[in-house]
Amino acid sequence: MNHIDLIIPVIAPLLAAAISLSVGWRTVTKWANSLAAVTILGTGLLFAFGTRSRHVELFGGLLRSDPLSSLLLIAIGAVGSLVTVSSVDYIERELSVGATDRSDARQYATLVPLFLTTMVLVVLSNNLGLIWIAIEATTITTAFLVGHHRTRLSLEATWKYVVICSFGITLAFLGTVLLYFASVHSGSSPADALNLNTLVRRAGRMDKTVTRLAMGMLLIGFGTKAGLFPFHTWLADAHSQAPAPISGLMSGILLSVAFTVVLRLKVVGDAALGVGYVRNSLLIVGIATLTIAVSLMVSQRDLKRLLAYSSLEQMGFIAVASAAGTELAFVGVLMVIVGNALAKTVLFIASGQLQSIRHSTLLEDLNGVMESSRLLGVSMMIGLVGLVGLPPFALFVGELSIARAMVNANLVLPLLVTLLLLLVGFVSLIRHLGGMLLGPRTADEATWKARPSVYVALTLGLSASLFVGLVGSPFSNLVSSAAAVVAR
Amino acid sequence: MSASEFTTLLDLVASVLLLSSVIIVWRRDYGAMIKLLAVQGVAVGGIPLVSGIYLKDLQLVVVGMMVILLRGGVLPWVLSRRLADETAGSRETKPLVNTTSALFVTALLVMVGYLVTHPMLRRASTPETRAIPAAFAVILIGVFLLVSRKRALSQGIGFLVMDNGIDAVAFLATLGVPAIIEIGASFDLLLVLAILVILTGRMHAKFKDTDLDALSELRD
Amino acid sequence: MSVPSVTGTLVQIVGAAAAGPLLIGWTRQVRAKLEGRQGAGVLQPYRDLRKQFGRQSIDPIGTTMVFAVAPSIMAATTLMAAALVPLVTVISPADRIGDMFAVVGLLLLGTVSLVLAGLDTGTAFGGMGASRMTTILALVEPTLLVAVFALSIPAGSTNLAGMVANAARRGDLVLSPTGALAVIALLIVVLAETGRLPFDNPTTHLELTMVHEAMILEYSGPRLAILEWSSGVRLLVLTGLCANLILPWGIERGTGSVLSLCVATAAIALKVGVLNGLVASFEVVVAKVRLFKVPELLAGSFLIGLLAVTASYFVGSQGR
Amino acid sequence: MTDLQSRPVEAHRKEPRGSRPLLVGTSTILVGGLSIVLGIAAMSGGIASVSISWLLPFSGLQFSADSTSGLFLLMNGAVGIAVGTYSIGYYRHSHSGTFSLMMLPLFLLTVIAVLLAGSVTTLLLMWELMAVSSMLLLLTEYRKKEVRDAAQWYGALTQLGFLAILVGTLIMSGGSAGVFSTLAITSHHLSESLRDLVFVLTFIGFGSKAGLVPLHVWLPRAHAEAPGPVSAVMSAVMAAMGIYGIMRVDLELLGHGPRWWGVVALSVGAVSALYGALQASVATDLKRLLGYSTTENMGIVVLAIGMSMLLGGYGQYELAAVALVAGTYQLLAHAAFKTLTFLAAGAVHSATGLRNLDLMGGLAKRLPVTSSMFAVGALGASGLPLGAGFVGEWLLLQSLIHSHFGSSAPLEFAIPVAVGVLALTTGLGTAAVVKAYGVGFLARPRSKGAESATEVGLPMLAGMAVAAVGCLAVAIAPALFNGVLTSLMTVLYRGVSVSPPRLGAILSIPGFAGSTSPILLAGSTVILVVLAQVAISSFGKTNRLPNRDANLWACGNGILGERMQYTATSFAEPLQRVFDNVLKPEVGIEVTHYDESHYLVERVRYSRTIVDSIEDRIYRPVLRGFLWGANLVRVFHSGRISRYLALGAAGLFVVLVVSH
Repeated sequence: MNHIDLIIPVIAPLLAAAISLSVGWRTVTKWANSLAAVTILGTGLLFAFGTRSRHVELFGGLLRSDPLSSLLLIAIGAVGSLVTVSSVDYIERELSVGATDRSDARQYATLVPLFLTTMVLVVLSNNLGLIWIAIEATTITTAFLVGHHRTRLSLEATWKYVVICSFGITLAFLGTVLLYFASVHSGSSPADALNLNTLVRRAGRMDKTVTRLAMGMLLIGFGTKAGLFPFHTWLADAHSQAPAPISGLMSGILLSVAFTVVLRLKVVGDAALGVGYVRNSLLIVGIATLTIAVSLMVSQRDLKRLLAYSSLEQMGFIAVASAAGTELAFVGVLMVIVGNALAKTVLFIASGQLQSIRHSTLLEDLNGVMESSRLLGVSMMIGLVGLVGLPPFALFVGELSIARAMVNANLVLPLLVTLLLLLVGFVSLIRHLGGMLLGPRTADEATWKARPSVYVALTLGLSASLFVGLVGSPFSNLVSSAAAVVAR
Repeated sequence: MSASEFTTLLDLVASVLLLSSVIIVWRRDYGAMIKLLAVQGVAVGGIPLVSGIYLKDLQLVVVGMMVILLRGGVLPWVLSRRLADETAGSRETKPLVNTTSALFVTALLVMVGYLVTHPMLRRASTPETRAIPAAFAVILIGVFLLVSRKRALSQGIGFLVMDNGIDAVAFLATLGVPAIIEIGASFDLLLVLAILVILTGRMHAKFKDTDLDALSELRD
Repeated sequence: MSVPSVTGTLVQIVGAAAAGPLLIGWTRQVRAKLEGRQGAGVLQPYRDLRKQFGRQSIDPIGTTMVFAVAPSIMAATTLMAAALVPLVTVISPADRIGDMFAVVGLLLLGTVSLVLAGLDTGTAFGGMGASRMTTILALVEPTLLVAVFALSIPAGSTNLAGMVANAARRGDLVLSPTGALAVIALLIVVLAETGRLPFDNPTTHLELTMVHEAMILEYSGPRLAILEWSSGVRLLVLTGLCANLILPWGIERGTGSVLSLCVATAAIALKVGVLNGLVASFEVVVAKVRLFKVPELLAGSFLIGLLAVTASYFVGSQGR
Repeated sequence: MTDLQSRPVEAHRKEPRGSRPLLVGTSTILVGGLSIVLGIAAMSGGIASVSISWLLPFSGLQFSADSTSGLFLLMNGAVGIAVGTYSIGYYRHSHSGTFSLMMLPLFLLTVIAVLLAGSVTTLLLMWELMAVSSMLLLLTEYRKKEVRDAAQWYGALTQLGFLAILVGTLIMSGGSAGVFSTLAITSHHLSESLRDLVFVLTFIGFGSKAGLVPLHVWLPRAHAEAPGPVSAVMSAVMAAMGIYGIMRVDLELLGHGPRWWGVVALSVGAVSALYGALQASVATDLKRLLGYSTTENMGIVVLAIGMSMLLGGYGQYELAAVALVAGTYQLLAHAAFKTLTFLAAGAVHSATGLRNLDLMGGLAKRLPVTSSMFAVGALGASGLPLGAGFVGEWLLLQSLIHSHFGSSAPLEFAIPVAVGVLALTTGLGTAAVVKAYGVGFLARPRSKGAESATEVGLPMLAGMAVAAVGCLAVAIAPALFNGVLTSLMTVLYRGVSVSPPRLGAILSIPGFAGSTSPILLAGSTVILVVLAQVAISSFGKTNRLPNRDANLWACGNGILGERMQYTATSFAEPLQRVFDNVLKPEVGIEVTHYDESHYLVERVRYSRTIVDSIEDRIYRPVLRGFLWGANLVRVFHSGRISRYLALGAAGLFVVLVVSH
């Protein structure tokens, strides 16, 4: 049976991009972009909770949909919707103060749905080569979004972003080639030698040394895009210089999408090499990432960089968690992904508002938020609570599940190290953000008013996180079956 | 084409690959580097072309032509367009590592390339796979260029050398990944290079220089 | 609750209450004689009390209830202690009401009320005395408890009657390492608690040295009388307790006859008299230590008490 | 301690704020009532276990209650009712945010939920919710920097504690959701080393909530900076939750462990008690003083628990029960008197705007009811007879005195040291409350704020009265709690039949000599005091001279000024000098010379501040270490792309090497 509907979430944003490219920044563009994101969300929900089988394929296995990809489609759609809605306000505000011009607005409106397309493609691809192409394409589509402001700093950030990411991703291509070599030599037909299912099936017969080399390259290569050590260095710069909604998209979802590629590869690696190799690599890379992230959070002075490093921290955390490899661990990982996506998007959207008012992202300039706007302050406060892993939000459930899984997998020592590092991150976040939100206001200004759309986005994001964190089914069933896809 | 001719041709290709990389490390003149890059690109494309002719596989021949067009023509051309606008000089003036050391490192990298690829040779020893160490060394030399050069343009060159190496490995090891992926990857590469070139242009406009050491304002 | 036991308790309370001032007079007289003075006679404290009771009560401006009630609390806690401590009899019905901890606590309560009264006046003297007294009492308590602890281990009880009865039964407790060490510690603490030299000079009014007197500087008339009387009774009760722990001979142990009560009373009078005579002689030869040397002294006695406990574990463990 | 300048009287600044305080107060009382009802039900074994699988994804919630929960529920409820009544009046004057106001009943609800938790994951969720809600309560006056600092410290240490509990309990449950009823059995199958790890982790975690040294540093700050009712619940209820955790997990679920567990608990308790008492005795901020007193009392409780574990380890279950009852009783007493003293301190703050004892004085005349309430609480805190703290300490001393550890020489030394520590703690604790009451409430006012104070309103007084009744009940009627404590024993000493100490009119311990009777002691002392008063006044009568008012003796120098009074600082100076080595006060001497000559001194400025030396010695170096390490990472991330690429290349090489 042909499931042509799999390409809907790929096509919809492409159409939106085409519209934006052709008509520029207009009302129809704004609607089209939001609609495209909502379509992704809708198809995700449909694939996840619809009546048909949850595992389907298209184009001979080039694309497929399973619970994991459905979950990520939902996440992309949700974050994308929040971002496209709040982008309207963001761009309008920039246009009104002359921070951007109409052609850049057109570029922005074109690239955002393209970016969504590439992420959807990563999620839906079942072919390692295609995944690689799509991941590299996320760099291409976001390069000019990061450089949207055309300032010296954003140029610097873009350059680093493109060069470091391409470097890392190129290594992943090398890994892909090597894996292809191993796969072909184990008897796969060249046509579907890179099909993930084939890879898993053939894993036992693949050359160990080559596969080890390939897995190593793939891990650090795709790890680049997930912000993992040693290619994490682009992340903070890009996230802090990108327009706030784009930071939200990148921090909230792009990293996680890239990370699920690592998860899918882990299945191949485990099948080919036994659990030790990938597990140890993930532990080392994860703890290194965590250490770096929290170290840079401790005395951070820039709000957006702080949030970026917090994403890095979460990525390190879920890398360590994935080492446990059980279904419960992946449940935790996915809950962290979801919780982080929602909280981070909310905080980035809100920080975009702050930035556009105070024209700075330095924490010292952003003081007294609660005094200036109670609503913004409270939503950031709740976002903060959600971000640091306190209940009743999704991240808490994630951390709890991960802790359970790691104890179960006899990874108590890494768990303790990880939690201590997370504690440093926790303290840094409440210290910096708490001070920013609650501290006295030095700027002399009237109370702020943001557009209702922003508040809608904030409220929706927070309530979704609350719902996911507190109430079980049907969402938790989806998460369970998504976790089962990559679990041993 | 006989088997021995085929082997000779592949050996030639491998030598060209390796030699061009070494000379790129040696030279500091961008113009020369870009020309060498074009030569290297042709050599990479030569692998599937030669194999295609040898195996009488039309698809491989087409792929080879495409690769030669892209890596030997389009990409160097994009870079040289950039070079034409460069006013800060057409030489890499102050690399992080001086030429002598760089050559020494290159020698080391070639050895590493051989060591790393050793297991692949053990697995299947064909004329193609025997050339893999050279291709692998090219990758490592590309990485070295990327790390040790400070100007924006030479980073682009390093990146391309590395990518050439990977593509060469792909062709040598498996006669190329499936065509759709090869096409997609090449398209990606082209776009990345285009972006880099555009960014170099913007950088030039902003900083009047493309020394990447100037790019260290974003830090904690 | 038998008649003899109740009688014994009553004798204790009344006797202590009556003889407290006498004891003060006695120690003063001993000191005077040793210092080569004539002395005012052992009955002088009674004459002082009569005079004070006849005077008008004065309320210093700005003081509160605390100031007015403190002497009464002092008196009440002292009397309670007199009832609980086995001076004459070990079969007192009051014994079950409070053990050594209760006695220590009650005495402390009296001291605390006095400290508060000193603070209540709001004078520099009152505050100074209160501050110094608080420092001393904070340090005295551990020593006291550890010493009691040491003595209670061989007895298997913290109730004083049990401890004294045990001492009487064994007869040689004071000669055992535990007993000797504990009693030394206890004696030092009693001196501190009752404000004797070398901790406090009971006769001084020099602001640099006084502790107890500084707190009660604002008192006069009946309240002062009550306070003076209480401190006499306190001295009696505590030294009486020490005496009975060292030499429990003669104490009423349940025969209940009038004769044995009389003997017990006479014995305790003798013991307290001799002990206080010794204390007074001791006071003649020592000088008051500097306030900040006091902690050293108390730390020393704490250590002695601790040694006593340890000794009791190792020596006394066979006996249990 | 730090703020010597008088704060403006903010308390009266805001207008009454309508019915909202009434609403909050009433709902708090209702939650308190609910807690009591649940507590009674749990005590009588009437709560069936409930499991809710659709909440908390992947773990589900599980509730159950036994008498341990019941006891704490009752305590929580009683405190809730007192605080709820009080807050009706308090929030009418305060300028706190409405949001945190609403958190008060919610916080108590989370406490109830913690107590009802019947599985590890439920406990963890509720514990964290409790932390969040208490954090928001603490942030009531978030505009003050000290409040934000306190919240930071609290957040960091409570999270540290949570993580320790998380790992500890999960190891115990083997990563499962861990229903308590099965855990009690399965936890015995864990290996020795894992059980030790569980103990250490959970003890750290729960200990941080109870404010045990060295994880106490948040406590004096938080308790000082929170509003009065919040400090009261944090100290009386939340600190006790740390003890609940230790009882539930380390005593009940984990069961008997090696003897060193008891020694650890004993030592940590002793150190905390002593350190808390010492810091309290030299503190000058009233609420900070009370905060340190919480550490002191929790230390005593943990000391008792440790003693109980140790005695149990040596098979002396009767005495183990005595020690445990002692700890529990001390906990009850602490809840009563600390609620009272914190509420009174809140009333003082609300009436005067002051927390610094050095600026108070004369409040006994101006706030007569509040002052006497504080006196009742302070008496309880001192541990003297007639006070609420006496019974617990008496029981604890009994268990110490009667214990006997056969051949273990170190323990034979440890016990007398514990007695000495306990006694020194009592002495210092007494000094602290004497200072608080004597300097803060007696004598003459030392500042404008204290001078112009007027008595607080009826709801606040009523709230304090409820707590005072609790204090009295604990002090003189231990018989009331006999049943409660007995049923507690049956849970914690499963399978061992012990007869707990009898808490009647006369306290005694079955099988051991020694008794005391708080009620008779109190009764006779009060009667004697009355008699003595009558005696004094009747002597005055016979002379027919009425009492006369007279000026204080000022050495003939006229009227005494307020500045001539002893302050809290000067009062504690001798003690501080004695414990210089532990307290390590920061001394600053600043000498100003005349311009003309270096030998002539114009002015000498001497300052001496007491800091928390543990904070200084342990936390600062650790923080410095962290910052140093973080800085290394920061320096590496210099912004140079060549360095970043080199890092990536290094990663590539590592992969190449590792793959062979």
